[in-house]
Amino acid sequence: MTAGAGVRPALRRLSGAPLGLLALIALFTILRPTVFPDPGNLSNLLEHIAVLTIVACAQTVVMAVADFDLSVGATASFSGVIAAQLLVAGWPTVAAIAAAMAAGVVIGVVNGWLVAYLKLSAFVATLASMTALAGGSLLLTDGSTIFGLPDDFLLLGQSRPLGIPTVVLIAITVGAVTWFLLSRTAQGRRWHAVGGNAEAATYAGIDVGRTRLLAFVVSGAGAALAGLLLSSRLASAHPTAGDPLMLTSIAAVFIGLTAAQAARPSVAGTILGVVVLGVLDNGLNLLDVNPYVQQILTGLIIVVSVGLSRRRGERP
Amino acid sequence: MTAGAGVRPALRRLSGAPLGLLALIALFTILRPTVFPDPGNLSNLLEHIAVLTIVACAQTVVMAVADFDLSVGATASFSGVIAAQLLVAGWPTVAAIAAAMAAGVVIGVVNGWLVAYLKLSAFVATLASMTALAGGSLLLTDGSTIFGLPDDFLLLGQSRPLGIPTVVLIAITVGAVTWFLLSRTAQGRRWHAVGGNAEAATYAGIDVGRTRLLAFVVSGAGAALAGLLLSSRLASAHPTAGDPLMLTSIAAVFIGLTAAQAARPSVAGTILGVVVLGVLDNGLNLLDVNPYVQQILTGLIIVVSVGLSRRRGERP
Amino acid sequence: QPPGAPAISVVTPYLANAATKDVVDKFTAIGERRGWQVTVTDTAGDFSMLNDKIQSAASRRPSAIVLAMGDPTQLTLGLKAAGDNKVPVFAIDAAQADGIAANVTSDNADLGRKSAAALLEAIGGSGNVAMFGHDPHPGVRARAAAARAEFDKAGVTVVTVKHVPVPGPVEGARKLTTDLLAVTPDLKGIWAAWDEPALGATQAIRQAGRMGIAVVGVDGQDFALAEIQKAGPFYATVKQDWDAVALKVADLITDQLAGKAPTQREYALPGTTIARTT
Amino acid sequence: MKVAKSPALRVTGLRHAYGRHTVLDGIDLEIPAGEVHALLGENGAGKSTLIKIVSGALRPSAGKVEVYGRGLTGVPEAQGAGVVTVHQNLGLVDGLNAVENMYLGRPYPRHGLFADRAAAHRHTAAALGALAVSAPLDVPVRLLSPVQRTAIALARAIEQKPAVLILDEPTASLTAHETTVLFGVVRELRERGTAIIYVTHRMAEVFELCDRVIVLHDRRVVARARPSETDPDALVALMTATEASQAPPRPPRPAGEAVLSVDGLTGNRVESVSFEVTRGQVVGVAGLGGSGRSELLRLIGGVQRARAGGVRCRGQSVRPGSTRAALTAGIALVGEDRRRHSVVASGSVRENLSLGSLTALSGGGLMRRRRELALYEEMTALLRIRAAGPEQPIGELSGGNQQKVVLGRVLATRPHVLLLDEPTAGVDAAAKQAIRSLIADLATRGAGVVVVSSDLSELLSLADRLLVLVEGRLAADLDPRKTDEFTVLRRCYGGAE
Ligand SMILES: Nc1ncnc2c1ncn2[C@@H]1O[C@H](COP(=O)(O)OP(=O)(O)OP(=O)(O)O)[C@@H](O)[C@H]1O
Ligand SMILES: Nc1ncnc2c1ncn2[C@@H]1O[C@H](COP(=O)(O)OP(=O)(O)OP(=O)(O)O)[C@@H](O)[C@H]1O
Ligand SMILES: [Mg+2]
Ligand SMILES: [Mg+2]
Repeated sequence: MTAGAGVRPALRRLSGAPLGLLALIALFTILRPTVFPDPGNLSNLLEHIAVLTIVACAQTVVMAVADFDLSVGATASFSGVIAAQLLVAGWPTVAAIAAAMAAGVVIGVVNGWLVAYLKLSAFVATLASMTALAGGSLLLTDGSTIFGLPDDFLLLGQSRPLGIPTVVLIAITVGAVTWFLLSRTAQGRRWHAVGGNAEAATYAGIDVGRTRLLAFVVSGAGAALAGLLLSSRLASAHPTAGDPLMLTSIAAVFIGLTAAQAARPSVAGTILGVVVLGVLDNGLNLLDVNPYVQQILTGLIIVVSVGLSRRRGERP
Repeated sequence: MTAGAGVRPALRRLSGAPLGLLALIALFTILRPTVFPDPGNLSNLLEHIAVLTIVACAQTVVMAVADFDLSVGATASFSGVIAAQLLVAGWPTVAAIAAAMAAGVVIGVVNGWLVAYLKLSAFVATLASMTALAGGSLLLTDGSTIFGLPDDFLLLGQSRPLGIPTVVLIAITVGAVTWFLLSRTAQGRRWHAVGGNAEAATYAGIDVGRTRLLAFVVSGAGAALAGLLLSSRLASAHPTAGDPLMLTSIAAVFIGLTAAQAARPSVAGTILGVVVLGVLDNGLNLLDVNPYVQQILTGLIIVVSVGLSRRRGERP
Repeated sequence: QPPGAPAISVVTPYLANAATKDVVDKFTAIGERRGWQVTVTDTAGDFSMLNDKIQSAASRRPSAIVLAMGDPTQLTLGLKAAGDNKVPVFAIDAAQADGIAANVTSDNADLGRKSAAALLEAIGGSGNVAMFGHDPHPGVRARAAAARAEFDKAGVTVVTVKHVPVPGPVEGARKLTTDLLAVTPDLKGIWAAWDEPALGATQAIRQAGRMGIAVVGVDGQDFALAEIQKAGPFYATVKQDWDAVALKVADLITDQLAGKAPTQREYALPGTTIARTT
Repeated sequence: MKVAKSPALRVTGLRHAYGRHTVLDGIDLEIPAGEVHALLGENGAGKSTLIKIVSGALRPSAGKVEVYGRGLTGVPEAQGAGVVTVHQNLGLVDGLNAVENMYLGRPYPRHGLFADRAAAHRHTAAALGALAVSAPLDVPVRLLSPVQRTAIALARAIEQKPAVLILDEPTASLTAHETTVLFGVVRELRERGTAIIYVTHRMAEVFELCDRVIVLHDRRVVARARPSETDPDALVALMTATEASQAPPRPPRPAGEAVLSVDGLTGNRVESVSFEVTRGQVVGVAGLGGSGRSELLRLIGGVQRARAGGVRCRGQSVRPGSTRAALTAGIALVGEDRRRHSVVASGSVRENLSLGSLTALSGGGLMRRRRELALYEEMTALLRIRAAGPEQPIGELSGGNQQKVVLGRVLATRPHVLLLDEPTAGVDAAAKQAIRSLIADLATRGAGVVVVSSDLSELLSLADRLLVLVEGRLAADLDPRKTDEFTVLRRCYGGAE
């Protein structure tokens, strides 16, 4: 047996993965030949998926250690609210951003501590922090939207140096860094090892608790960054602005996992998942179907496109 | 070496479990000594958790096979809408109920087929069906509330033979049946075996695909029943009425798992989880704190009460 | 529609809400009768996506964008894109803001005042009341503020203000009410910011047998009218005149197409109280 | 050059209890550098527990562990002191590939600032090559065979240049070939001054490889001896505290009608294999690692769908690709990897025993507790399973006892054809004997048995007929009474008659 025997199935697996996505793109290109493949539309599409990409990459890290983080959406909302309140209170932009990021890190530490050391299941721990944070955001804003944010803060989410939106650049950077962390560093291998078999990781001398905690810190920080971009993009902070990110970020990771038939979460798979969701949304919008029918189609197409990407084979 | 060595730790594990719940009850009894322990309030509490109990029990079955079902909330909404529309269209009550239950079963079969045979991850499959069903409910109702349901249908959710609400009786029955199914029947063993180690189950001659599919059928049927009770209770069907059941039903199972430090989901643990959530909600409502602070407290208390229930020990 | 027909994009985050759906449908019907090509997009509560949708719509340069019930303070990015593309944005039941040519709304303050007045009438002008609101929704927030001022003015005690969960407002309000009744034996009325929580409250009151407690809602939905007819706890609702709102927006767009800009930034249309007595 | 024999590892006054169940008490050990000490004991004697403590993975209830005089507390400290362990379950992460497992918890080699992945790849291939095993390096190790997985775990341990090396049943799933290579490596390490603890249930290995024998029984060390001062029977007697009884050689059985007919069976590796098993016959299958022995059993047992060919049981053709159909027809299979193929870790001993015969143990779909407990009693007695009770989680049993539970599960289905893949891997001498007589017993009662085992002497003594697989094809059909280990091995390598 040679190395070739292993390479070929891996290649086959990868080549199957974007099949569903390609089918989707082909479909929309045929149905809306002028609008969908237009560079302007594609650039819009990238901008629309940027924030989700960041959260989904952070979620990928947590899911690599076989946990998940339900609090990412609430953390994003919270970080946006914190930054906006500090900005409105007159803090310099950099300080407000730093404070919001610090809040994300603290939330990550708390989540990680609950899961890794208090041994609560990730679902319970992050559901609890999600609930508490949602309450916190509402309390801080009294349920209303904070607006009137300074212009330099708005640059973060709204500027387009060289025509490319800053959010897209940030998302690409986050994706690259997360990919590098997960697949090129010792820490990444520790995350995968703990996610694959925590007992074996312990035997190999890996500090499982710390490894797990660190993953939650990454997701807290990623969610906080996403929240900042979101409130900068919206030029306002709303106490529930980030909430939809929770389900979609987990969905993106799972779509990537399923479509790539991979055994473990990967940034590439996750980005595939984000793009599938983004293309689907964008394409169906362009088709102008009834919004309720659009929901039905979204469900059906997710199944078909993810199913298409699979060959007969093992379950991830 | 006697049987005692195995039984005692099991007993110890169980006795630790409701500690957090007892603390919660003690707290509210001290803070609201006249209102909280009042039989009227306790009966209200039971009625409030009845619908969630049904969905959470169904969810327990799916989680016993190590999957989960995100579509329970949307299925409940959908079943309520179906029944209401048929009733308004003049179908006899029994026929409308049967049709709604059949819809739940069909949804379960589709979910189960996607997961067990098309090998989509449960998250992707049930997220897709959740989305499609939500669109379906909205389309059927045109986004509005259906009302004017016949009186005999309302009996289901509103009658109180011998002073005990029918919904509570149904919830108790569903709990008992699910407990019986999971812990006393051959099918229950199959579910647990597939959830514990699907490959070993295959070697032992268990049809893993069918076992997994059946679990989804149970959850589809449970969700449909919950939707019927909900729309009967509310004398109306709203296209999103059941949606909150998704997250809370999974939360209840996880809280049960974590608190009981069990290796696998159990109906007893799930009901513990439902009661914890119910008591928390009821108690905090009675205290009349600021609604946002109430959310913060909910998050904190979930952590503390579940954490309290744990002794030093293994992670579930 | 003939090619070259004016294209109108309707965007909303709340199409699952019956009132929103109602007014959007009414507007669509009027628009199509006037030969427009109307498309509707919903984001199910997601404002980030709502911005994206407005941007996408703007890039297609329709004759006008209609924003139905979205908080414009969260939509600066989308509104800016519309402005950049010189697409006028008309709002239904949103708020005045930069980038919005005109906002046509039911007068939320009026709705709040009228519903509060109806509740005061039902409880005979004195006693304890509870309020059910949902602050993240600006219209609801404005109603609640106006109603609160009305109660304060009348010297009625607001014993508690509850936050109704969305989704699931009927069941949520029902539970809240049941628990509320247990701690407030002397409650006389419940003010709900829209009809669904009012329905939940009504059912809880009926089940508890405390039929003396009055409930009012806002929106004038069909089920609310049906409840009011039963002469139970559901005493009144304030119907928003969605026909008038939809017509007004359509007229503003017709003017716009003819090159006439709106004269006002906001058109607030009064509501109509529908009570047991009316 | 022999290094001076200073005690590399010292264990004093060690005690360990799981809950109230004390498994080790007052253990004192001293392993000098450059010696191999065999650690013997029956299933559940506490060998793996002792090893987990020495490697830092488990904290003892009392006592201490020192390496060259330094006290140890956790895995990182133990590793820092040069204690390297190959655990009984290998400690691999299934989803990672061979290279990643090789460097689990250790940094990759560096090339300047960056990790040198190519070098890591090369090292891994070389380290596996040194153990005479090749494996694809970039697929998840869960797709590899037990031989390959064992080799990865061993290679990882050896790479770390251990001062103290602990091997917990390393040869349980190795064939003769890899075992020989491994022994060479172990001897080399010994020469270089490594202190080695070697756990095994194969008596021959003790006499071939080890300098000393330590026997655990009833929580204590009951004997320390040089192999030259003792013999296998004496050791077995010490381990079990009973007299060893030699199994009488089996009389040849007359051929009856065929219970199992395999016709042109083809899978991924296996190619058109045909043979018949008659009533009362024990057929052994020999082959090198990767020759397709396990796949053959998987195809017959319905775990894997055949690409061609079919299986008949007692004349009835069996629906392919379904374990349920196979089991209904009377074909039962015990997989080779206990943790993966057999044990439902979240279940109790009782539930694991019942799993194969749920229908028989239930009435109207309802589990009959009485029948289940009767099965538990029957099987614990028959297989001498050491469990605290029917409700004990199976994960708490020692490896060997878990294997016995799985055997019990299969026996409970009263199969006509029993397919056993490495049934005695990790099973102690007494139980091995019990399993062998059980197989003989089943055959006598009319069942057909197909056994895959890497222990050739066992196969020769057990089987009525010996099939040899070479690269998925049936290469020889031998009579065990007229052949010897050398001949079989030669045929395994593809040698002609
Ligand atoms: N986690 C655990 N909890 C409770 N008891 C345990 C646990 N692990 C092992 N035991 C018990 O401790 C005893 C010793 O187990 P151990 O695994 O050390 O045996 P062993 O000598 O390695 O046996 P084998 O040869 O079968 O591998 C057994 O009786 C086993 O049931
Ligand atoms: N799912 C799989 N994907 C790829 N290769 C596989 C798979 N399963 C088995 N193989 C390969 O097929 C070959 C035959 O495997 P099999 O397990 O039947 O061998 P075996 O004779 O039992 O050897 P061993 O002693 O290693 O168990 C091995 O080289 C193995 O690596
Ligand atoms: Mg062992
Ligand atoms: Mg094998």
